[in-house]
Amino acid sequence: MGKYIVRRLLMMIPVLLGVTFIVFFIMSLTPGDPAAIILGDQASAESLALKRIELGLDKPLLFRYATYMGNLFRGDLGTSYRNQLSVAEQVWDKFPNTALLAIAGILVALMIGIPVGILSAKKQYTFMDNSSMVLSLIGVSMPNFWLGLLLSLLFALKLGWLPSQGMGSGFWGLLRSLILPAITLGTGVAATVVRMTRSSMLEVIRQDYISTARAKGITEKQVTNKHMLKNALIPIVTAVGLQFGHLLGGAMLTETIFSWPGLGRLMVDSITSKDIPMVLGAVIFMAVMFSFVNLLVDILYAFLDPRIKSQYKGKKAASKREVTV
Amino acid sequence: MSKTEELIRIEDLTVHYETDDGIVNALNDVSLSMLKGETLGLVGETGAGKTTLARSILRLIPSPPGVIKSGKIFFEDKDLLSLSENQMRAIRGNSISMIFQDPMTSLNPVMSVGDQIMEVVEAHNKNLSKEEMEKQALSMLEMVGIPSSRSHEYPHQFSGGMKQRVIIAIALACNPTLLIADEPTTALDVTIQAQVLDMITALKNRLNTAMLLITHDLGVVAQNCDRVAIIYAGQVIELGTLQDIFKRPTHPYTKGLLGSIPSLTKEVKRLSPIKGMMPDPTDLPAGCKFAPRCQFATEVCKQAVPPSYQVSATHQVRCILANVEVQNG
Amino acid sequence: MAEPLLKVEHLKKYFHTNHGTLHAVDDVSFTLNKGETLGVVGESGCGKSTLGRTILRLHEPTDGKVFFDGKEITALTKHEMKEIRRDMQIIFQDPFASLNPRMTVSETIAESLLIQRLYTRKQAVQLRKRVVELMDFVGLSARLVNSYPHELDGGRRQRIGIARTLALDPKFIVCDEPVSALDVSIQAQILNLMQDLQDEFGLTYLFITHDLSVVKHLSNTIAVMYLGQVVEHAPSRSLFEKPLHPYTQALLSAIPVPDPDYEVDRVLLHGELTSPVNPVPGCRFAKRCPYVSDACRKADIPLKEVEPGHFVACVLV
Amino acid sequence: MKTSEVKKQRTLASETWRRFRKNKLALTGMIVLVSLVLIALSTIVIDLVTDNAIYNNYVIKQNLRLRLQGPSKAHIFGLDEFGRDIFMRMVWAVRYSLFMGTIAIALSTTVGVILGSIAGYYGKVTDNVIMRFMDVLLAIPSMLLATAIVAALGTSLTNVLIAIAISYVPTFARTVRASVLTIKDQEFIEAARAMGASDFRIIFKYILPNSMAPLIVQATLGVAGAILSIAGLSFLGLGIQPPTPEWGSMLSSARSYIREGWHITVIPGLGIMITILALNVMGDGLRDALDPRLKN
Amino acid sequence: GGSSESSTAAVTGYKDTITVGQGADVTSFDPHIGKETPAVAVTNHIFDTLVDTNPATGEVIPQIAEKWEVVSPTSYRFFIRKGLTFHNGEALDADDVKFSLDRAIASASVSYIVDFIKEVKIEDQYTVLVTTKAPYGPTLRNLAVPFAAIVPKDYVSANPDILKTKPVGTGPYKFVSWTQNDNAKLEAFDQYYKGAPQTKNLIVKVIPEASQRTIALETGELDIVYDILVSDLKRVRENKNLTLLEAPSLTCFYISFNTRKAPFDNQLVRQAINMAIDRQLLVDTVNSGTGSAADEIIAPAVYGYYSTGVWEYNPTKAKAMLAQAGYPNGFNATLWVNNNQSRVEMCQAIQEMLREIGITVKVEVMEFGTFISRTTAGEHDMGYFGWVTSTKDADYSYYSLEHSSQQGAPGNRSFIADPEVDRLVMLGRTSADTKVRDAAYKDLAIRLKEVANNAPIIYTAITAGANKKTEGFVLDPIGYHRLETVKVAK
Ligand SMILES: Nc1ncnc2c1ncn2[C@@H]1O[C@H](COP(=O)(O)OP(=O)(O)OP(=O)(O)O)[C@@H](O)[C@H]1O
Ligand SMILES: Nc1ncnc2c1ncn2[C@@H]1O[C@H](COP(=O)(O)OP(=O)(O)OP(=O)(O)O)[C@@H](O)[C@H]1O
Ligand SMILES: [Mg+2]
Ligand SMILES: [Mg+2]
Repeated sequence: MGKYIVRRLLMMIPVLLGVTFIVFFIMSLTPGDPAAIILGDQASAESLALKRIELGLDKPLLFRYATYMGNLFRGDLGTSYRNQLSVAEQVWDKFPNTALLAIAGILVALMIGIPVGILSAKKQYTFMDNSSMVLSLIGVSMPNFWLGLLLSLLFALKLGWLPSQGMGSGFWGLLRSLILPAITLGTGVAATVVRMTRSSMLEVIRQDYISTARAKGITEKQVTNKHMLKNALIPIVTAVGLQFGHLLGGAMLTETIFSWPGLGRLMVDSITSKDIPMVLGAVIFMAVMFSFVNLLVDILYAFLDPRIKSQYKGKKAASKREVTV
Repeated sequence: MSKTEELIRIEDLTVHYETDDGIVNALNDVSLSMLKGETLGLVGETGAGKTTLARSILRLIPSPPGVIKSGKIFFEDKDLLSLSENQMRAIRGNSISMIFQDPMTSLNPVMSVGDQIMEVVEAHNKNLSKEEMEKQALSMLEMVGIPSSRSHEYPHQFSGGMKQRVIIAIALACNPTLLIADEPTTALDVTIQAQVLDMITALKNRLNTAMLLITHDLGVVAQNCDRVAIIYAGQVIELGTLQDIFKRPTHPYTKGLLGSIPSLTKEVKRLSPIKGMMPDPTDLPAGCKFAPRCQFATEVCKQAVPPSYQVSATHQVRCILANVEVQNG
Repeated sequence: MAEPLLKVEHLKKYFHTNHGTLHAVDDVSFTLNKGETLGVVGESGCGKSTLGRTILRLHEPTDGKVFFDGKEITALTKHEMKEIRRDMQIIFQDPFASLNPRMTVSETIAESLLIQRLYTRKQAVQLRKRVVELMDFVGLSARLVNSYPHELDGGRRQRIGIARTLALDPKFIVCDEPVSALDVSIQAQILNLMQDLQDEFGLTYLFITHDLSVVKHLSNTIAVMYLGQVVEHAPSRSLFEKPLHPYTQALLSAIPVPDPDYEVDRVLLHGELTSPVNPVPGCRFAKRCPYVSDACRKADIPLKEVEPGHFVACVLV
Repeated sequence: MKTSEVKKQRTLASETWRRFRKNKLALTGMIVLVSLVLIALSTIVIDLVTDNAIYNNYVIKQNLRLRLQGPSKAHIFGLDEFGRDIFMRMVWAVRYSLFMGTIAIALSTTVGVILGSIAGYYGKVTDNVIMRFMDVLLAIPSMLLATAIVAALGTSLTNVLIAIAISYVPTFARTVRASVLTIKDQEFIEAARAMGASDFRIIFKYILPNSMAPLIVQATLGVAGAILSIAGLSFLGLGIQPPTPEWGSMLSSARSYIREGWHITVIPGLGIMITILALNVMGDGLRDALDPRLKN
Repeated sequence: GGSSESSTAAVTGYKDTITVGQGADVTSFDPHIGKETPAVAVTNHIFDTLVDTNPATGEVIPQIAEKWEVVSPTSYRFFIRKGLTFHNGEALDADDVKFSLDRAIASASVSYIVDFIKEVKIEDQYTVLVTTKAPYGPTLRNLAVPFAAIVPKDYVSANPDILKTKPVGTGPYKFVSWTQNDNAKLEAFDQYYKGAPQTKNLIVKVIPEASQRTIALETGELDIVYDILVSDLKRVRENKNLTLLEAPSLTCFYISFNTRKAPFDNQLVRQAINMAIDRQLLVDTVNSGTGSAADEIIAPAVYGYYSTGVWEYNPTKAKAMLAQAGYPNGFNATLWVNNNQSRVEMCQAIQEMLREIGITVKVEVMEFGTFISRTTAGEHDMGYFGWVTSTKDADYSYYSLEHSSQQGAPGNRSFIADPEVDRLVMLGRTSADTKVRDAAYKDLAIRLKEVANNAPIIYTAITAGANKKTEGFVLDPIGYHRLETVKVAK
């Protein structure tokens, strides 16, 4: 397992190189002049020129990329164009907030998604099934910024139950301020989880080992919990892992609506202000996190699925599939 | 057939699957009974309704789409079809247990084999202590020839034959009086099949368990059963002892089956197969289900389902030719 | 009239896997005469299919030579190989997986003719005529031309597979368990069909199966494989009357015979077939063999001709 | 017997359609979509015939003095923040919302299919290079990637399309690759190779047609996702440019008036939701209809 | 000034914290770098400048300099208030003043505000002499701009980057903490020379979504909100718990025609467009009745404003003028704007008005950086700009926007090069005599209306919403505020 993790970590390197290059390249395509962005529209020509030299913008693209990568390997993500602060620090500063929001969103999604998914699979083609499928479809179909606006109108303004924006302090304050953004973020994912759970459960329900379990004379509850759910969970974990990775970066809209001081907003701000070092730093960080979450999911997998665990352990089991993959 | 020895009696069982493509008539008025300790072979081709019959006994028909339309299943003087779900659960795995066709998929891949055996022990022996349960599970494992030290391993760590042994251990863990084995060796190689069948027979004799052995391999039946039922399109068309079926096959379908198998013992230049194929179970012919393929079929066959004729004390045949034979003989 | 059509010399096919080198076919040699049938039997995973595919160069052999009609096909270029494929064909086990589900019966059969440029798209009328003719050969009713495989039963699907193969008028066909997925009554129909075709076109079969009764019924000679190697190779009658290799003996004794009065002394084997990854030298069967001795574990045991045409690889004989 | 003979003549497409039709929800979704396509086409025709007269006088025509007026008999969906008729704008917007999503997905499907099938079929180094590149794209959250691309290339219809298309390529490449991998080892591929078929023929005649099912489903759901992404970009101010009516930008520009009149945000929001809902139910229905495992 | 001893924060009945909401975060706490309004809105409280302007009257008043004298048209002497200390305890003297101004001049971000200065000379510990490169009318007003902040020399010399994150000044509030993208926290500086601020804590929160800011104000999460969304003005105005504060701003929004490109090189076309825009309608509708129609590119609150009268709205006449100019069927053109919702909305409305006279305008929205650099390069047909006369002196805008030497990046994006305009701009710029300047700016206004290189659209109002319980809050047209006199009842 240790070896596997090391191999996966090594495999991240080319991916990250690719990510940096692509983002670097895309950002350099932007016609705007970073100097002008930093100094604003009332700056003089000389100061603009000076700023450009200071930023190294007079050098060719590849040279700048090489310099950047050189610094990166020394752990230096550079300083932001906009506020001239260390990128790494800012990213580290914002990341926990986004992670918190993403985790809360995923929790919401799981808490709604899994029970509803199970119920609708077990009661396939009933009213319950149809209505939860329709509801979950509505969930995925709703633009989430729209949902966010409607939620804060209702719960913050009309009812005054929850804060409309920002991140509260103290445990309860934080929790209260987390609810609306987490629901906004979680709804779309919940719908995906419902659908995932349902189809994965339906898949499992058809399996022979479920019949075997029933033939043992154990209760239906035991069949569901011990046999169906544990097996159905495996594909759900992948889906959720992937979603989580995307939530980390995809929380941009939610963070904007609820003034949540996270990485997503930092990135939108940086992209629109062409703060290249900031965007690069944040994206690299995101990509690392994304790969990391995927790795975690794979490890979690091994705990859920002993077949995979023994693969990592390098035991025999020369299945045909393993050979071709 | 003395009543005292009768273990299970199925009467006029009819099962349908109500699918989008129409109603699948999987079982049509099947009647069958088994004695304590005997092995009954149930033989038929794909789709004949073997699995459906087996599952009906345990009331494990996937529903929807499966529906038990009518019939009765008497087991130890109770009609299984009228029991509550709780009462039924007490019977499953306890007095009636079942082995499914494919050992590769019949075990839960994420649960250790020991736990899977434990589970059935636990379900039916609530008064035992944890240790006792574990002991019983391990002894079951040893009984099917797997060292108990491997009880914490997972199904994928076992070969096909060993998985089937584990499944047998689960099935026999509570000393059932009836074991239903649905093609227990079809997925295995012949040498392994021999091992597994040998073991099942030995254990079954030791525990005095009756067995319903489902298969499509007449060889397996000939080597392992006391009596045979041939099922075609959801109907038992011939029922008898081994000698009845193999030496005196009466139904044209049974004859055709025996003629289709290349023989190891005799030199046969050409096989004599049955022509045509199984009818569509959503669209069964009105009369004898085999009539469209039968070389002896007459207009009478196509009109009404022939009744079962008692050819001898042990031998029943659902064919009007048998009636002729009975009258002649 | 024994004219060799196929000659296989020291054929090897190794797969490289994460766990080591898998010797799927390990040094197999034999000769097959025109118009005859060689049955290949063995347990699941012993390398039967791989042997058949390597002979057809669907897998590139790791080592060894295959001569077909006097030509060394293992040395042919891709283009030359395409030519010769017309003469060497294959029928697969799974009648569903071996048909393209998106092609109708006639498309499937015509496909081989189009690929080999025996007809062009413009000759639609002739092509169709030929397709119907082939369908008739294999006993498929002409009204099924536009059916899709999923609408047909297993027996008919297998007939399509045979028709597709016959379309090219091959001399040699590898039959990879063509009947094991079928019910006995259908199986008998197909076996009869294959016999008829062999008689009519003088086909040569390499017939792969794990069903010994089928192999006995069809084959002139039989090769018994165990973990990538041929352990016994003999004329059909000779093998069944006097099996020499302990594995063959066990195999034969394990077959359930549909006769309640038939009695045999079961040779029950212990353990199961393992995977042929990095095999140790010596007899591959040594682990399960009731007669194993030290001699078995020293080096690979070569095939010995004990009687004319009867080869066996065992230290005991 | 008669009926089963009729059944035999069914093509795969009609078989699918037969199953699909049974799913009332999916059918409704399809009807909604077909109506939307018809609406889009008819507005295009109207524009061509009237030389944009309707467009100029009803769709983009402002009436600032009546801005934000609620629904009435004359304007059933009310007027927007420039006093434009929301109903007309909704109708004229269909083509952008629907077709942009479709075009973007068509683009990424094409590229994804090519990359995925090459990677899956040839395997080894080719596979590795292509899939690592996809991993790179996948490691950047798609919304972020799209935002960066639009920010870089500038906000225009084409750039938004390109951005969305690029961000969806990895999904399709992966889907196609996965199904190619499962199909490529099947015996009918081997049969084709035994007949001497070329790689090209095998990919296009055997592998791709058989991987269509997951692809079609993925594409349907992809269009839905793309419409949402376009709306999201519009929300960040990077979407379609005014005064072109497009639901996403209507919604995002209306969001500051969310409390002035419900109609102005709710209607475009519902428009998006219903379209996506229709696409999703249809995608689900297609999945069920195409999934061979659900076949009895 | 308030009572020097006791801090009113202790007075019961008032909250000890004011919470303010704004749309963007502080870019930098270094006053010589962070010059965007959201940054200044915070740093403004931390730093003082030599002089200040009265938010209500616009007149220049003392701050760090308790008085000053104009020695000559090019030199000013400032007398520094004695006994001032920075938040870290350092005493403020002439050294710090010279250091700060020199630092501002050297800063790429803000030098344009102070680069008229030739030299800052220390005359004694509490006197500095500022000499300018040329006679420069707006000198005092420029020195009142927060970018000319006075920072502690020793503290900053030790670490030139320190102010970015740990600002120390002499202002009424001390820096406490900053959570990026979330909030900045300040605490009252008890030794402030005017006495400690009324409220102990000041928190400035960042809420980018404008409608959410209003909601937060309504729910009481915020006490003061800057820049109320135009569409929310009515709501705030009508809410009995809130006060809406409005004042004319120093900002003018205008369209710049690229006079280098046809057909905008044609004065008649430019005038026609000016005439086709119904400015009052825009104010009444798109702007929800706030602000007013513009006639100049500087706002009435700016020194040097002369009203030439808003362009008459007359589409028929405009159409005729177009025909006269040779475009009877109109033409196609683009109007560029950066991605700011209210600017885009304004452009959309204008787009429609121009369509009425046959000009098909394509509104292209671009990200700010792109917008600036492409308009700087003169790639646009028309651009929609906003300009704040942050010195409250006409020169600041006229020189940058109208002088031929300032084409492109400095601000002249209509690329006008009119000798008469140039002459009048320089006259106003180099004279310290208000009468001369007044006359020059009047003539300039008249000339500019004729040239019509720009189409002034509206003067925005500066708005803020405050809780009714907020006392002492005065709106400053400049857009950023000092809240030291503000307190909020419980
Ligand atoms: N879940 C189901 N839904 C619909 N039809 C079913 C279902 N299960 C079985 N059937 C149909 O019922 C008939 C009997 O099936 P059954 O599985 O009992 O046959 P079998 O004799 O066990 O066949 P096999 O040898 O293939 O296992 C078949 O036509 C089959 O297609
Ligand atoms: N493409 C491949 N890559 C790696 N290993 C393979 C491949 N094909 C087959 N093998 C392995 O080679 C061995 C022989 O396989 P093969 O399919 O030839 O067996 P078989 O005798 O045909 O078995 P069966 O009766 O199950 O069809 C097996 O262990 C199999 O896992
Ligand atoms: Mg079955
Ligand atoms: Mg095989």
